[in-house]
Amino acid sequence: MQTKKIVNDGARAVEEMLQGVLAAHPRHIRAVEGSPRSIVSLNGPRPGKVGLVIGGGSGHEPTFLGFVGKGLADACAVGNVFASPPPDPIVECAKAVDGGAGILFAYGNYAGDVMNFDMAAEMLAMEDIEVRTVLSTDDVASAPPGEREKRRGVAGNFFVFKAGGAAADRMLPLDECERILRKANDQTYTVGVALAPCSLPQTRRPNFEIGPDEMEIGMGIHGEPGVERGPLRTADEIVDDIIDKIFAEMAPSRGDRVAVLVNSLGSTPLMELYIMNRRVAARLADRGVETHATWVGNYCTSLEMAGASITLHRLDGELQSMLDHPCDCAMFRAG
Amino acid sequence: MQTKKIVNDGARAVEEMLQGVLAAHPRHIRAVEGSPRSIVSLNGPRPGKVGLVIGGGSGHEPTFLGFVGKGLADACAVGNVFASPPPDPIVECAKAVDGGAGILFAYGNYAGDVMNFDMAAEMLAMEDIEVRTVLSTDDVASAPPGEREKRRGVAGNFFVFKAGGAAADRMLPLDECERILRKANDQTYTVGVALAPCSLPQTRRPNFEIGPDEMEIGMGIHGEPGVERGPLRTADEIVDDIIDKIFAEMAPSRGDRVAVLVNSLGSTPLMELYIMNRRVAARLADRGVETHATWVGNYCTSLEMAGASITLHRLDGELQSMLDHPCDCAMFRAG
Amino acid sequence: MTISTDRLKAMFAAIAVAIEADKDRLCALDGVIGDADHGIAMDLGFAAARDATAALGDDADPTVVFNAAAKAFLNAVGASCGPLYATAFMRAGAAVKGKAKLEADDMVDAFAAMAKGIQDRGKAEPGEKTMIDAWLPAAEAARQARAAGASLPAALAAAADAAEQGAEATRNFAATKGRAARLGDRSLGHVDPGAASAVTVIRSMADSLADA
Amino acid sequence: MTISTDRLKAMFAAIAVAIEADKDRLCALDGVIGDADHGIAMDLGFAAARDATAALGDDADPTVVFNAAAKAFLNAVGASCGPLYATAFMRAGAAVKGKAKLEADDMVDAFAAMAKGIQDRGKAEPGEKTMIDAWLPAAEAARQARAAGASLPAALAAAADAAEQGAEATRNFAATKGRAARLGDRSLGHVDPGAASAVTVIRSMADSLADA
Ligand SMILES: Nc1ncnc2c1ncn2[C@@H]1O[C@H](COP(=O)(O)OP(=O)(O)O)[C@@H](O)[C@H]1O
Ligand SMILES: Nc1ncnc2c1ncn2[C@@H]1O[C@H](COP(=O)(O)OP(=O)(O)O)[C@@H](O)[C@H]1O
Ligand SMILES: [Mg+2]
Ligand SMILES: [Mg+2]
Ligand SMILES: [Mg+2]
Ligand SMILES: [Mg+2]
Repeated sequence: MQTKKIVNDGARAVEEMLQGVLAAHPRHIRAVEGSPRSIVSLNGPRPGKVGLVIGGGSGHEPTFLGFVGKGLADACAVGNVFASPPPDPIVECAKAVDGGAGILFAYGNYAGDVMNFDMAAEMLAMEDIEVRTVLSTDDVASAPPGEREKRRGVAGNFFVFKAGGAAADRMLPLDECERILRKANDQTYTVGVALAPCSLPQTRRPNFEIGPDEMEIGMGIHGEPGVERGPLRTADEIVDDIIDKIFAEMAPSRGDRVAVLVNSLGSTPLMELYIMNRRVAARLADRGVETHATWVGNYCTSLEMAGASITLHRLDGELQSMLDHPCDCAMFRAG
Repeated sequence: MQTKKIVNDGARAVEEMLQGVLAAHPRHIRAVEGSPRSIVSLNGPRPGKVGLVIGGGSGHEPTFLGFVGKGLADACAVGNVFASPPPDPIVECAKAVDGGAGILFAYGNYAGDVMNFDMAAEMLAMEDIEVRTVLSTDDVASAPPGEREKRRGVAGNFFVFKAGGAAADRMLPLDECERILRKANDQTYTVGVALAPCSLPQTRRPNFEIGPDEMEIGMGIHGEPGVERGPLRTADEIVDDIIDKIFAEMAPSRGDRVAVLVNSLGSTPLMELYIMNRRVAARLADRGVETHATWVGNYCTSLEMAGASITLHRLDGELQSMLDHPCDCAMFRAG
Repeated sequence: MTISTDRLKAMFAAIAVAIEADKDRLCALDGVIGDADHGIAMDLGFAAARDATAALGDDADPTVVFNAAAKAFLNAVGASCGPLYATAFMRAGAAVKGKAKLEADDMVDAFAAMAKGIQDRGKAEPGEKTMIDAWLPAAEAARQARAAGASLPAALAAAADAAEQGAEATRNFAATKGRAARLGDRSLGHVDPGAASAVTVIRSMADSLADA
Repeated sequence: MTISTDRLKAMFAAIAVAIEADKDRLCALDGVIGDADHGIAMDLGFAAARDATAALGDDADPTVVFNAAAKAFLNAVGASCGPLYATAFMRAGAAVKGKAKLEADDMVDAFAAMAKGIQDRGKAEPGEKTMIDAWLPAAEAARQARAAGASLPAALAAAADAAEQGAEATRNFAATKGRAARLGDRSLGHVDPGAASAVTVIRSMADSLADA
């Protein structure tokens, strides 16, 4: 039996989605002519500005393409569902937003994305466009602390891209933009739990199996297995487990300042996210950590997967000012 | 077997959600002292301004409480899941935002809400606070055209509240605010489809039954049965059916201008909504109707119900200027 | 036998027990034609009414008991049944105002006032598939039985029987108004949840006062 | 027998058919330790490679065929397998540059270049539970068989057998790096989807060239 979806032809889901996105947001974004998978900000790119190019597989909306806009990403290369975009649309993105100050690639750390973006960077190098790459690696559960560079990028992309977009929008040079993106990534920690699978529009079959009383801690945003599977627990227990894992690594001190993202993987509703946030706030207060800002909702989803993730992003003055910098994107506004 | 949810005690879900909401949005909202179910805007209410009080059952987040903020609602009374708030928190909302220019109640047309808000209005009348009430009745499927006043209010609340909030923020008098709200409601048409049920946090059981290949057209945002049940169709067929129903009533002329809301009932992801929007845009273009603005996402949900609704809101100069008026709420920003 | 404040409190406690036991069935009934929460709302409401009345001192007269129940029910619930039952209890309290204890006729009056209160608040007519279809015949049955000389227990038992028939009859009503209007024939065959819960409420009132 | 452009096109068509038939199994394998899309990606990629190579004129030499396949596969897919197979085909094309038709040794060279290309692009080492665990032993088996005097069909059959063993062996690898690292023992017992699809690709290459 196939799962239920409102689609036409699963194989054309990404194309049709993009047409709907462009129809909805004509004041924010456009596709590069002849390259429909290259989505570009109408207002962001300009001469002398570093171009921030993000991208990745589809199915995580509003990540990635929803974060294209003034003050955030200049362009986004759009892949198939859960699949990195190929080099061509990445190259087209970079060319479209090149302001002569260099290009910054920022995306989640997945083998496929790395290979495709690297190929794109090689192609751009041949055209004398300088490209730097920063991988987001915020998924605490995906590799041990000593191997942070092997971790996946998940919902924490939000903070990483936000910092980079602000830096570029302030006309900082490529070196500075890269430094700030890396710093933002270093200060970003995410752990997620999954309760029920999503299904790809092409197959319409659940992309993993999970028992009726189970949850998986640390599951990736494509349904990649996490660290452990166990019985579904209460919201407070889940949050405690997540926060314990994050604190163990982040080791926040009294007086530290953080931004919080409580993110739905798809079908977990705001009610549950806010119930989680109540406990997040309590844990942070207990620890003497100040919460500068909180976002709650669907920011980095996995189609209709049930579950949620919590991201803590530690701020210093610089990162805070990047976070507070205004942005105006198709699917996100702040500042 | 119970459905999976990230909650602690289902009976305390609304309380805990509110604590999480207040923790997340301290710069936008507060609870009235001694009345935790009365959520008030920090920046909206002021002397001489009509106070816009909205409210309804929980489980529709970001509707209702997410629309409290400068330029939109001044306060929101929060009920139990799918249950109108009692009169007391409504009264407290009104008192907290009373600027001496009268109070406007705006909420969806449900028997329970009408009784509770009417009782609140009676109580406020005894304290010489003038209250006007506008019910949103945008759910085309819930009563025949001749009985529009019997229709339910669903996702179209968004446009109705938005217009009223803008009118009040512009310091228009009570009569004018009421007129504009009514006009906005008259020009708002919604039809939804449901694919899979939600479940209440207290029972954790699916709140209706639906076959594995079925969908229900016109289902209410609490799972109330709709007009017909049939096999799940393609996105284009579903949109066509919805748009046909709306056009049949709205009878838009060439050159009309509308705003569009493609809304998820909970677990239907952005990908599917944008695929729907592609067809909505095509149908509007075919009909010669101009799209002034489009919102796509989770605006009026039904916990984690699967399904979506489409709302068309016809604009004249006045309604357009209300829609474009800036607002800054806990869970929504525009303008 | 007259009904003291204690008996009234015990009556509210008995309703709360009966409704709690019935909660899942009421949610399921509401799931078919409504939003699946009626059992939850009634349970919350009567638990609150029980707690609020139980907390009253010995000097509370029946009107105070009914008013406390009304207020507690309303604030715990909202929804549709909140204003309806709250109004019912306030009217019952008003109907017996000034009395320290209730005689059989007082109780039948209070009962009739409850039905009237629900109708005044909700403005539903018989046949619209609401709790009115249980409450109105119940009140009428109690009045007639009492007029024919029945004891209070017998009158309340007659009321419960009438409520049961009234609720059962809602199966045959195709909702023609409001929420379920578009349901048309699809609403046929299903009992209205509010009418079903009214039977539980009235039956447990009758049982609780069976030796009164 | 030498391999003409037509034979190469037919080979790509044969791979596309085999992969399409295998699509669901590959998605299911990827569902266990990855993101459940491997069958979709491979199917898209080889369908695109088939279409792109089929569209080439008669004057296209083997290098042009391989390059067309590379480009089409890459642009249709992205993902992990896109760059890996695209690089494989580009390297195959480079290995036979300038030749109008391929002799047995050319084809074995091209095959070895594919494996090398995948390794260069992905930088995976044997035992890391990737398609490399099928491709490296396959290339080595073809080389050895050919060195021992086997025909091209026999060499490719040996490659397919080796790929099969290599893929099967990925069951025993607990992923220790990257994506599945934290899986630890939970990744044991499952075949890597990319290794599994490599078997299908190599087997259908061998079958398609069985009479070459
Ligand atoms: N206007 C009304 N008059 C009388 N009873 C009503 C009215 N509206 C609703 N009801 C009753 O309320 C019941 C539903 O109550 P409940 O589920 O608690 O509230 P809600 O409909 O707000 O979810 C219905 O089954 C019906 O019997
Ligand atoms: N660095 C790499 N080197 C070789 N093969 C790899 C590498 N990374 C991934 N793979 C292969 O790719 C397969 C997954 O491909 P696919 O599912 O199409 O892409 P994705 O992982 O992007 O969803 C894995 O099973 C593995 O065999
Ligand atoms: Mg993938
Ligand atoms: Mg309800
Ligand atoms: Mg109900
Ligand atoms: Mg995969």
